[in-house]
Amino acid sequence: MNFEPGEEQQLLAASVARLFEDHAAQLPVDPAAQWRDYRDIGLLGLPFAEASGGLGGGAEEVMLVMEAFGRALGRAPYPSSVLLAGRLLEAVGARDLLAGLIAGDRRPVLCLYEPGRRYRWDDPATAAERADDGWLLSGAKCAVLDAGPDSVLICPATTADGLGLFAVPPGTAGVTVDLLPTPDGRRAANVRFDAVALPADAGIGDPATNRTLLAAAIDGAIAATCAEMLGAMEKLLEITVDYLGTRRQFGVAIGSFQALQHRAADMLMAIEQARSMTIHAVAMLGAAGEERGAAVAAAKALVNRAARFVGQQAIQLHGGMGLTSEYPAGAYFQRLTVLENLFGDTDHHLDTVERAGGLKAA
Amino acid sequence: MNFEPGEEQQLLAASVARLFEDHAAQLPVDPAAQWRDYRDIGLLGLPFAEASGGLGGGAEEVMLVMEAFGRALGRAPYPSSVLLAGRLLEAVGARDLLAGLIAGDRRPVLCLYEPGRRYRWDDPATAAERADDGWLLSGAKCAVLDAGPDSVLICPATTADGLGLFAVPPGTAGVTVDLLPTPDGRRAANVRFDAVALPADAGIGDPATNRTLLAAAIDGAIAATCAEMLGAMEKLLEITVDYLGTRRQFGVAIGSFQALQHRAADMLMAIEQARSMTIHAVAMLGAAGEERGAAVAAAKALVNRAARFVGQQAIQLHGGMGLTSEYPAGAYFQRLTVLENLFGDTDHHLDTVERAGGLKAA
Amino acid sequence: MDLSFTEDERHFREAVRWTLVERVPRRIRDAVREEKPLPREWTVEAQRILNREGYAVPHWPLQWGGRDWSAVKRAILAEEIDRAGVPKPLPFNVALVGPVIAAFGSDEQKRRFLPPIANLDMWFCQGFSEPGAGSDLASLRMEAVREGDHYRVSGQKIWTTYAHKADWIFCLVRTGKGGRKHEGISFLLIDLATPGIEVRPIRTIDGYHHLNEVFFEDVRVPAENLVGEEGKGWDYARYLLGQERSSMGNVGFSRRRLDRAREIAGPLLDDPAWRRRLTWAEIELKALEITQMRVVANERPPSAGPDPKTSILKVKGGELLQVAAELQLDALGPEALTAGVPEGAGETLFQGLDARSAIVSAYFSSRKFSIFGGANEIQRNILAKAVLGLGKTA
Amino acid sequence: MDLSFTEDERHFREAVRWTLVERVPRRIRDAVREEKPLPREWTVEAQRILNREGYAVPHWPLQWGGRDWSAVKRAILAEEIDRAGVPKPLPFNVALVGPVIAAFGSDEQKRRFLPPIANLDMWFCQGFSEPGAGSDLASLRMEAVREGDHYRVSGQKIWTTYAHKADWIFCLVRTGKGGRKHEGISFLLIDLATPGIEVRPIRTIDGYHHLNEVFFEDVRVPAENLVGEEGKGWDYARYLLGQERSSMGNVGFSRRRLDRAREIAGPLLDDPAWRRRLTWAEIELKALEITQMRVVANERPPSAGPDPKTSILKVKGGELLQVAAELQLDALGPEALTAGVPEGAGETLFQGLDARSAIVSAYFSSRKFSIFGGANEIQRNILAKAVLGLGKTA
Repeated sequence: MNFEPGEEQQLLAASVARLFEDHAAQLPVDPAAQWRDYRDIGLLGLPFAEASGGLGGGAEEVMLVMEAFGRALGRAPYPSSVLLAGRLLEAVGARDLLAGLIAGDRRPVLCLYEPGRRYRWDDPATAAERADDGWLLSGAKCAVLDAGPDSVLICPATTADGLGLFAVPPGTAGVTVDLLPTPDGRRAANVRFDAVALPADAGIGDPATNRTLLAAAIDGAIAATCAEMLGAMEKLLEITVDYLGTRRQFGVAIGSFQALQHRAADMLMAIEQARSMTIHAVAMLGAAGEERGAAVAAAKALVNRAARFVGQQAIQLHGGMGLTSEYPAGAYFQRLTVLENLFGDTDHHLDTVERAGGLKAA
Repeated sequence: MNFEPGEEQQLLAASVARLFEDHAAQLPVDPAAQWRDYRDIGLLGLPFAEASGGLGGGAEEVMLVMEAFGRALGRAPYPSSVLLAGRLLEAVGARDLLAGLIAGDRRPVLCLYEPGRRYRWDDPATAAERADDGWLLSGAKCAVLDAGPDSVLICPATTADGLGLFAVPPGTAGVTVDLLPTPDGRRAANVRFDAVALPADAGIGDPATNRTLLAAAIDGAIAATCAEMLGAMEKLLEITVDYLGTRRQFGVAIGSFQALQHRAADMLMAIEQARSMTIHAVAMLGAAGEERGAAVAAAKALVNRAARFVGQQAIQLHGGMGLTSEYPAGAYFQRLTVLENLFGDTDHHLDTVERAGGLKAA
Repeated sequence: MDLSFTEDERHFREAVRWTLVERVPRRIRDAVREEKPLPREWTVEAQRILNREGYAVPHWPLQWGGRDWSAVKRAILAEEIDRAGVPKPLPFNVALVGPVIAAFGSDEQKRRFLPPIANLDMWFCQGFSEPGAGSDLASLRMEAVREGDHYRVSGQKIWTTYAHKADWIFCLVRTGKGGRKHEGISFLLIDLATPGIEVRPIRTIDGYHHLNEVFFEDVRVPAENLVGEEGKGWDYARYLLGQERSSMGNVGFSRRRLDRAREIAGPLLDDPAWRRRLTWAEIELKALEITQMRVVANERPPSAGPDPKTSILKVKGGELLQVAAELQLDALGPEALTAGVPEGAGETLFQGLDARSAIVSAYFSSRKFSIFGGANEIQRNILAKAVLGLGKTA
Repeated sequence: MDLSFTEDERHFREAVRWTLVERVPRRIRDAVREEKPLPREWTVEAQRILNREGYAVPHWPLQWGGRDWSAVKRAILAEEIDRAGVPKPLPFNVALVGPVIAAFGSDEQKRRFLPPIANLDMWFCQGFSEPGAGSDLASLRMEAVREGDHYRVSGQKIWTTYAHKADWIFCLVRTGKGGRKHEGISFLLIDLATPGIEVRPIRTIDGYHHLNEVFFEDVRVPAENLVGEEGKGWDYARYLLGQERSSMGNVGFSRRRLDRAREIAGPLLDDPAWRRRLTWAEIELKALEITQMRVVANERPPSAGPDPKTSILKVKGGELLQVAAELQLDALGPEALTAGVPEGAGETLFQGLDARSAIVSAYFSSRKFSIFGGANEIQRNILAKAVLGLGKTA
């Protein structure tokens, strides 16, 4: 074991941190230009194998990038398009779509959830039937982060042969994308597919293996989300400690009150434990299905709990200031609230751990 | 609503408080003499109707007595013999046994639990069969608080007609009473009945109604236990606050540290909420079965949680001193731990509340 | 000792419940239940109905609309109002400035202000907090200099709820210098239409506009708007804080939120973990309901200042509202992701705001319950010092 | 960056695990797993076995029995020892006094003390705490007055674990007056067989005898038993606290308790609430295991004093042991009622002590984990100040 990033990893971390901070300071935001920056610095290809046209970065590199992304409250569709949809495309061998993504030309997003089914994704009511020499896709998906008019929608659907995956290009007839604001000021969509006619090659992957590959892609994205939350929590604690040292009441810095000091110490401990579990999730990404799933779910559960605690207490320690939209603490709290929900809330992940029979000891 | 005790109630509370404190100071303890004091002050007849030879005290009076009992860490078998077994005897119309109890001559205790079945009491493996003109009773009971060689054992047992209740006098052949220490330094027993021959009139009550009456008696005893825990918690907080004001570290009373002040405030809040729920349980004792059961279970759950928190934090705030057997805090912690377990732990009672569909709002 | 509600109290509760449903339009109650932002005129409409029924100011002197009801009955009333989704009588009016005027105002002030305050013909907001004087109220700096028949007022208030809807503001201002921080503070009523006042919105993370900063620059306030004596403002503020606590625990509000959590839970009601959290919340709420009754039944003269045990109601009541908001949020599942509050929502009632957005917004907004009105940390200080007697020597 | 254990580390773990089971008698491991009080000779027996295997003092200088193992490996070793139910090498010997003698003792002291300390031929206890100086260690008062070739020592120590089993005690004593509280403190080794020493038991709520008061009245201690320089005792104590933290988190101990909770749970494993608490504990433990590795991997010179982040290990590790004890207690159900510890238990191993009594006893005793060795409140002070930099100006 060795927790220190190597030299190249340090360089990567520093350069993405700089980029994300620059982007965060940009006003007005130019999403297209930012996405080109992502491409130019190599982020779009980072997690993919060299054979897939990527840079062959590992889960550790992704962790470093996502920590920086979380610290800077990044808004680009990087986790949704590259780390989730992209990794899935690579796994199922959808080379053209993947190449388009790495080149910055296509933006795939995965339509995972359906209304009223909470976090269940592996048995979709959305279905695809063979029709003529293509497919007819029907169903409703919800809560698709970063979906937009230009997105390639990757849609899991039940087929006669198993779990199908369908790539639906922007502007396909019969597709309704209902864009809504997320609680942290980004955009997510509910999507309806009304008997959408797709060509035969819209079906990607293999219904016999899609479920397994999709589960792996989701676990990878969950680990990345843990890293993003970690970065956001660490930055939020820094902001809070700074405030405690600056703000004065009853004639002293409020950071001199023991009750507030102990709260900050509890936040620190929660974050350190969250970092450890994130490390564990990342280290286990290569393990076999259920063991990997339990480790990742355990990590998300613990990081979720930490995020709720750290987010709420950061607001509390800021007093009224934490509630205002102008002050940054609130935006971190909102982001953490969204990420806590992403890919399953705390109870959902604990259920997963328990179904797997608990965590395996070393 | 009116939460102030009336004049008579205040007198009762004051006189039992005095008695219990006298008893607590007595060394060596003379249990027989103490029990006579209970009789002489009227405590043995307190909760029973005048028609049953009692004093007609209500649940409020019992609450006042048990608070005082809890404050003084009373050791007499009052809750087990009078408030649980006695109330059951009254309910099933076992007048002779009840008269003996009120007179101080007999000490009944209820054998409620069986090994390996946790808190389930209503479907005992212990069974009684008709034999000649009497009964044969067989089975094992555990965790009978205050059982001793002189106890009349009241034993629920499955019979052909339903739930039977059997009164087993001291010294009956085939009965083994295994006396063990409780975690708070009292005595409890595991009891074995090996084909114990009992006369026909050993069966008390009516198998058709015993279960209902037993449930009511247990609920009454649970409410009394809540009051006992409340008294113990309040006294323990007083002891702790006293210590915080006296003990000095780093040149000041440790009660001046904000983190410790806030802990004490949290203990206070937990206790005040526990008092409110105890009041609720007492007020609902007259309600119908399931509504009463849910209210009482809810009270015990909340009081249990408060007791664990208050007990543990009292020890924490005392530092090493709290861990010693000489200092009183530890004895309160031990007592609260035992009472928390008595009649069901927190999860058990929450299950009961949920099975009843939750708490009914006013 | 009578640990249950009396027959009379139960009847009173039923009558109140019936009246509220009968008299207050459903559209208002539904909007409150769904925690949507209410148009000003609906709030006013509701309070006028309550006032007509004698429900707006029952704790005031009889002469000014009060009712001779016990504290327990007043607590029942407050609980039922909240629970029914009826907007509670504006606290700034009926629980804060009204009682101060009734106790310390001149006869002229009483006649002029009390009836419109009760009827919400005149909407007051509270000008206590200042930048740099939040929980440490006594260090406030807004200045009022006496000049003949008026005061010249300059300074700033912050966190002023509904200043943008209000007609008047009651302020603590500094009229004297030197001495201890608590001295030289006065209690002044200021018409927000007076020149020199600017109200600036503070946008909050729940997406709405409740809070404001209020700036005063050489504002001329008639001296007759001073309540009581100059320099006694701190005492009046203490009196005010000792006022009506019947709904301090927000019992009815939490009940409403938990009921709604049950409604929207669907299959989650069978999820043991979520269900258990709901069960705990319902038990805590039942306990709080009784703690609230115990505190209000223990009536004290208002001059004794607030009963320190009201701090328990404040902390526990706020925590329950927060827990209830979390239960609702978690019930949304992934669909919370599309439940942000759209830009500009709240200006008109239903603009783009679906029920899920209101739930997310309520979760964010509920953090305020442990911050405003004396942060929980301050409440714990009070409990430790005033109830437990700790730390007095340190 | 290598976030997993290396092949080499995994093999090391397996080898250690195998060796422990193979070499340490089962009767000892079973008694530890059931948390029964161990006879002195069993503790000694176990440590001699460990010492033979090179497991007792791997962090010591090579010359005195240390091994050239990485901090990660040492942490693995500590975890496996605890997990296997092998009594850990006596911390007072191997983690506290040993390293201080190795660093600051004379050559003569090293030769005389280090080998028997490693082999537990000489059992040390720690004389730091005094009545009135618990967490506030620097206000200690036990006095050592130099008189020719010896010190005359008078005073009292308290909370002295295993003083009744020990041969020697290492003490902080006051050799100088005036100046700051930290000055004038010296580090002295005292043979408990010296006349004038009395050890009195402190009975604790878990029913056993672990703790003692130790009284010193005009005890003559040879001057050669002074470690290092007179007046530098505070520095040595700081060094000592910065020593081996590989098992600070008690990861293996918690693992053992949680494993046992699972064993005794029976049908409770299907109870969603109890099961969920166990799941949380197992997740927290996994996190702590890695946090522990992160802290130990971040090797610092002992002279830098303790890494303030070890406070996290202390707090979280203690809390987990407490949670695990609660899970076991709650698994007993009503049968906990008959599981008190009989009077006089513990003097001999199995006297009247069944496994359930040991569980109840462990619950009571576990409260110590948040009290001794720097109470959790002190640890949070350290984290706030030394890691977060809060409150330095106050």
